[in-house]
Amino acid sequence: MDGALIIAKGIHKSYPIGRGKRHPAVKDVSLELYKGETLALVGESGCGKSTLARILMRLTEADSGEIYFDGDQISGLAGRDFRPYRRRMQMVFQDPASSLDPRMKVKDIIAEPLKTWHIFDNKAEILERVKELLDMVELKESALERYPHQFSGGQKQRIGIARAIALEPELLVCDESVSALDVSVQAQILNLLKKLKGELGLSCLFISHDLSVVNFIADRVCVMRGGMLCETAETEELYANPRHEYTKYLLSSIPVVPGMQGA
Amino acid sequence: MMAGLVRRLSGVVLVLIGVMLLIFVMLRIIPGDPASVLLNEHVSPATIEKLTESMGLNKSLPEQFWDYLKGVLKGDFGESYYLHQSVNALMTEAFPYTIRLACMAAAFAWCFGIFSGIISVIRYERLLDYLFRGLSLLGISVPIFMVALFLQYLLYYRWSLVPLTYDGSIFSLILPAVVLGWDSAGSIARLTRSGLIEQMGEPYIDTAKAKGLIHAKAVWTHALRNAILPVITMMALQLSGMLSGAVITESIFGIPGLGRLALTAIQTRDMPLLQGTVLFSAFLIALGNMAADIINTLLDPRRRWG
Amino acid sequence: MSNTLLEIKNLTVSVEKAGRLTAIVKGVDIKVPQGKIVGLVGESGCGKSMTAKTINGILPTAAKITDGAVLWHGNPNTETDLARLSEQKLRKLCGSQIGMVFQEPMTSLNPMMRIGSQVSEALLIHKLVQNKKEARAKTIRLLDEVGIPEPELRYRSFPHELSGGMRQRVMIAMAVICEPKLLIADEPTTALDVTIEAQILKLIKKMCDAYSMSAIVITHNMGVVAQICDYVYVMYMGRIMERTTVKRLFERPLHPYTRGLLASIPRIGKNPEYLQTIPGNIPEIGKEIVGCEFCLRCSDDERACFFEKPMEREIEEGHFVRCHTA
Amino acid sequence: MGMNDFWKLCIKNKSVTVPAIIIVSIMLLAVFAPMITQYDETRQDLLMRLVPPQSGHIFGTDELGRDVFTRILYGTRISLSIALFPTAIAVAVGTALGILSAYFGKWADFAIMRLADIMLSIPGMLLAMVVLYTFGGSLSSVYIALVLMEWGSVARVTRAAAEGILENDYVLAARAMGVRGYAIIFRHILPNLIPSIIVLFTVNIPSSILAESALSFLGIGIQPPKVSLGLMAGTSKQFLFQMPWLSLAPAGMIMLLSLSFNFLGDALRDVLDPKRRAV
Repeated sequence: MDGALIIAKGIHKSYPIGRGKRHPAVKDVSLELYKGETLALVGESGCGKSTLARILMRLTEADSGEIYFDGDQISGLAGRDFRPYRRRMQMVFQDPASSLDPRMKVKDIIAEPLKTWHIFDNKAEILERVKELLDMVELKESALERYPHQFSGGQKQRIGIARAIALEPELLVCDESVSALDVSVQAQILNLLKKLKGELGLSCLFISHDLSVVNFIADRVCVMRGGMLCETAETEELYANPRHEYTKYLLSSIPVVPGMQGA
Repeated sequence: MMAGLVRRLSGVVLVLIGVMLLIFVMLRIIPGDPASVLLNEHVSPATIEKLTESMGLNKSLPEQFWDYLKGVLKGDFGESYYLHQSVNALMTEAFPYTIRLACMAAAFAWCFGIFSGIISVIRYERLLDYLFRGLSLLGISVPIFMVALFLQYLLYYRWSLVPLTYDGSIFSLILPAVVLGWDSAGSIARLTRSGLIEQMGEPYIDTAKAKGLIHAKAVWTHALRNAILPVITMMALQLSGMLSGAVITESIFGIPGLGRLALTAIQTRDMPLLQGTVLFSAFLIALGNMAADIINTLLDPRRRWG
Repeated sequence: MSNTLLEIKNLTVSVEKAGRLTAIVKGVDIKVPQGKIVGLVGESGCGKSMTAKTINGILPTAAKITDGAVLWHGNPNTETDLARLSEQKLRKLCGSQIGMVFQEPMTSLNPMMRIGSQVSEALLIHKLVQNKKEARAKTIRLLDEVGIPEPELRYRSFPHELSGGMRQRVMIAMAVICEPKLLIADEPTTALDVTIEAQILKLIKKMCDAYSMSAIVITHNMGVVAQICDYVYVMYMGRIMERTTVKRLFERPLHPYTRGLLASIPRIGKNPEYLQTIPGNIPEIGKEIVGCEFCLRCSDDERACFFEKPMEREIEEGHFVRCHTA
Repeated sequence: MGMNDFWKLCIKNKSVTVPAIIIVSIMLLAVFAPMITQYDETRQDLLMRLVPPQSGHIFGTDELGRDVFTRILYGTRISLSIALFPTAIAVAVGTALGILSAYFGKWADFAIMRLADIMLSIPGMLLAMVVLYTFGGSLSSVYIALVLMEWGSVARVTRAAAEGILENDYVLAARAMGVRGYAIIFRHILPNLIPSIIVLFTVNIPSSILAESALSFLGIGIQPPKVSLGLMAGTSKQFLFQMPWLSLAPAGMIMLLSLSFNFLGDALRDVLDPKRRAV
């Protein structure tokens, strides 16, 4: 584990819910994400894990707290100064149907980041790169000219991943990226994410409510509840002997699938 | 709850002041001088001068607006150029006719509209649905004056069931009420129908059917109470629209209401009278909006408890 | 035959899409024994939910039952085909004898109606009580039984005032209030968090035992099947691929699809470097497939699989598989 | 769904093609009016005053001996120009303001929506009267009145639709990618709004046609010598009992036009949002 890619200190975020009352979504959270590791944020719905992820990517602004990206403080930066960091972290979303613009063809969806940052100066090179990306996410070239509604959930997620890695980011944030998928498709996408992380040397922040998925994909796990971090540990350590009461309760509630791995 | 009310009230006041400013400015940016337009050509400049003086048209626009604003807040809408009576008196004299017409028209429109919307969904995609759907489409597509002329021709000339124009009796208001309520009935029917169809697709309707409710009962007891909220908002707007005077209906049937007053105001280029009628109706519409909002908040449990 | 409460025979459901009738459920046979919980498991689009909805007739308007029968043996040695009943009779029978719990607690309750009146509605419709007061008392007792705190207070509250878990308890109370013989649970815990899921599954089991109800549980989660079901039917592309007791399914899954499904589930504790996956994707629904639907993605397929639809065979006692090579 | 899918669905859908054909044929009738009738819409023939419908004059002649059928065709031109141009401007202005208030929110949203409230709290007829008072009865002032009357509701509908689009993850993905504001509006929001803009445009046309015809019927809208269907119905309402066709024929054309556009609007809305049909 070399230096920390993301350091967050004392993050607070609350939403107004009428009559002056505010719902505290994230309460004083501090965490580090090291280069090359997959850190999981796990917890039930409403525990603030998605909000925290969007705060780290500055898609939502925190009420207070500091965020460091690869050593530089990014929490205070104004829009223009922060924009270069946008390239270095990208996101894969939960709902495949809503993560792709229904009006754009696949080749334009994947090319959008490349065009926005003028990575290549002519169309042919962009198309070449898009084809390469499609190949990396195991989609056929025939997908280029088609619209998102012509694909299954799993295929749409692959397109989303291709778009996310187009700018060769250092951090990939997966916000419940497999929760909306069926088991067999989920396994394919998890394998793809693991493969790409290895090949591209990505660090990954994996948000999920499914402890079994987290057990497979994550190196370290942060358990969240009511906007607070209640436990952080290596994956094996956490599952072998969880310390926090809530983690134990979570683990005991999972409906266990009998039978050993791969009958 | 109270905070919400205050916020809404301030919103309404802001809109009303905005309307006054807009109307005031629009009526005064006439190419040429209003007084001369009133007194047409062959009048001596001296008379125009005197008239401009008396109507205070020589002051600067902001000053005029300020005087006007003070007047309106005291409920005085100024003096009518043409009829030489106070606008207030003219309006209070005309309003009762408009109220009677509006209420009868609204009653006709809402009963027919909501009833046909519900029947359309209970008998979904069967004869009755297509019939009512066609009728409501016709309702919003036929020009009001065509309905009036056609019904006058048919009911008065051919079958002589109703008097041609308004003769003071309620009976003579029936035809105008149907004419005025005709397109409102159409839009209420369409909104009720589309709202019900949307609600019928919701999962809680499957729950109701699983409990043993047949389609018609599910529409009546479950879908209707959810679909009625937007319909109430439309009804409030329609009523306040009708209360601000139905220009066409009142002029065809000779009903001396606010609509006809507005028409005479435009025909005689009477600025204060026109301004008075427009502001009065804007006030009614704002009131209607607020009433609809309050009723919806009370009816919808999710909003009532904040 | 005697202790089978419900028997679905060769059920085929088709949906009208762009003028063409495409079959979603293709010749499904399901038996629900008295007092047993049957699991219907499969991935989205396999037709499991559609099959369940044919029982109490809440199919979406675009779907039609084009073949087969849904035989209901409510009272002993009578047999009614629910698929052929008129809407009136169907609602009368199903409303009181079949309860249903839905997937989305957030939207399965009427937001404009108090909880109490929604739960007691079935009692009044089927006249199982004399008056409203008795209905109210029965409802409050049941709300308490399903674990809702302060049932008198909750009787008058609205759905938006309850949490997801509480609403699912209300749904269960609503489904059970007429003391039905069969409970259909369509993905009852999919929308819930794992901690609440465990409680709801326990509650469903408790209710089935307390009211000696049989149940059909529709789910895509093998853990849920393992936890509360006695028998299980694995569905793929509108067909039953494998059916047996839950114990035997997890000990020796015979159909390649079931094996692939079980292998691709990440588990707590030791996981391999890469999960074993079923290659390829679920084929287009409309496309006609000559051989076995799974042949393109099957690891141990043979020639026959591509040209001949496999028939259901009983490999072991009570363990049926629709596959040539199993 | 993709843009070409929207068109493919429309072509196949009978309830779209039928009204579309009616509208196009009315347009052709209006444009090629000179070829269809040998009369001129203003030529008076005092010998043939108030002639009942006969071979030469399908709808007879009016009190100045002018052929009613010809005047209906020329009047339809005005109605069509009323239907298309001010509505297009109102939809364009309303859409732009709707998107701005949805995307920027806070102050922009408050200001634009209060302005729309002001417009919508004045009954259409009275707002038109104020405009006609200031600029006098003419085609251009009717244009202005119609734009002022309609942009408010268009802005509200577009704002709600734009907010729906903004909630999608692909907008968030664009922001995460560093796509700038204007690019998000033109590349993501506007294209996804096109189907609802088309429906808005189609639905607002009949209200424009009806509003103009009402104003002209009262004599405060389009002034002679121009020909407007509403004006025709208004001037010949005095002969209602002897010759009802003089008023009801032009009014019938107005009804046919607005009926077809309303029908087309309904059909397009069903194509755009199939969920509305599931019961």
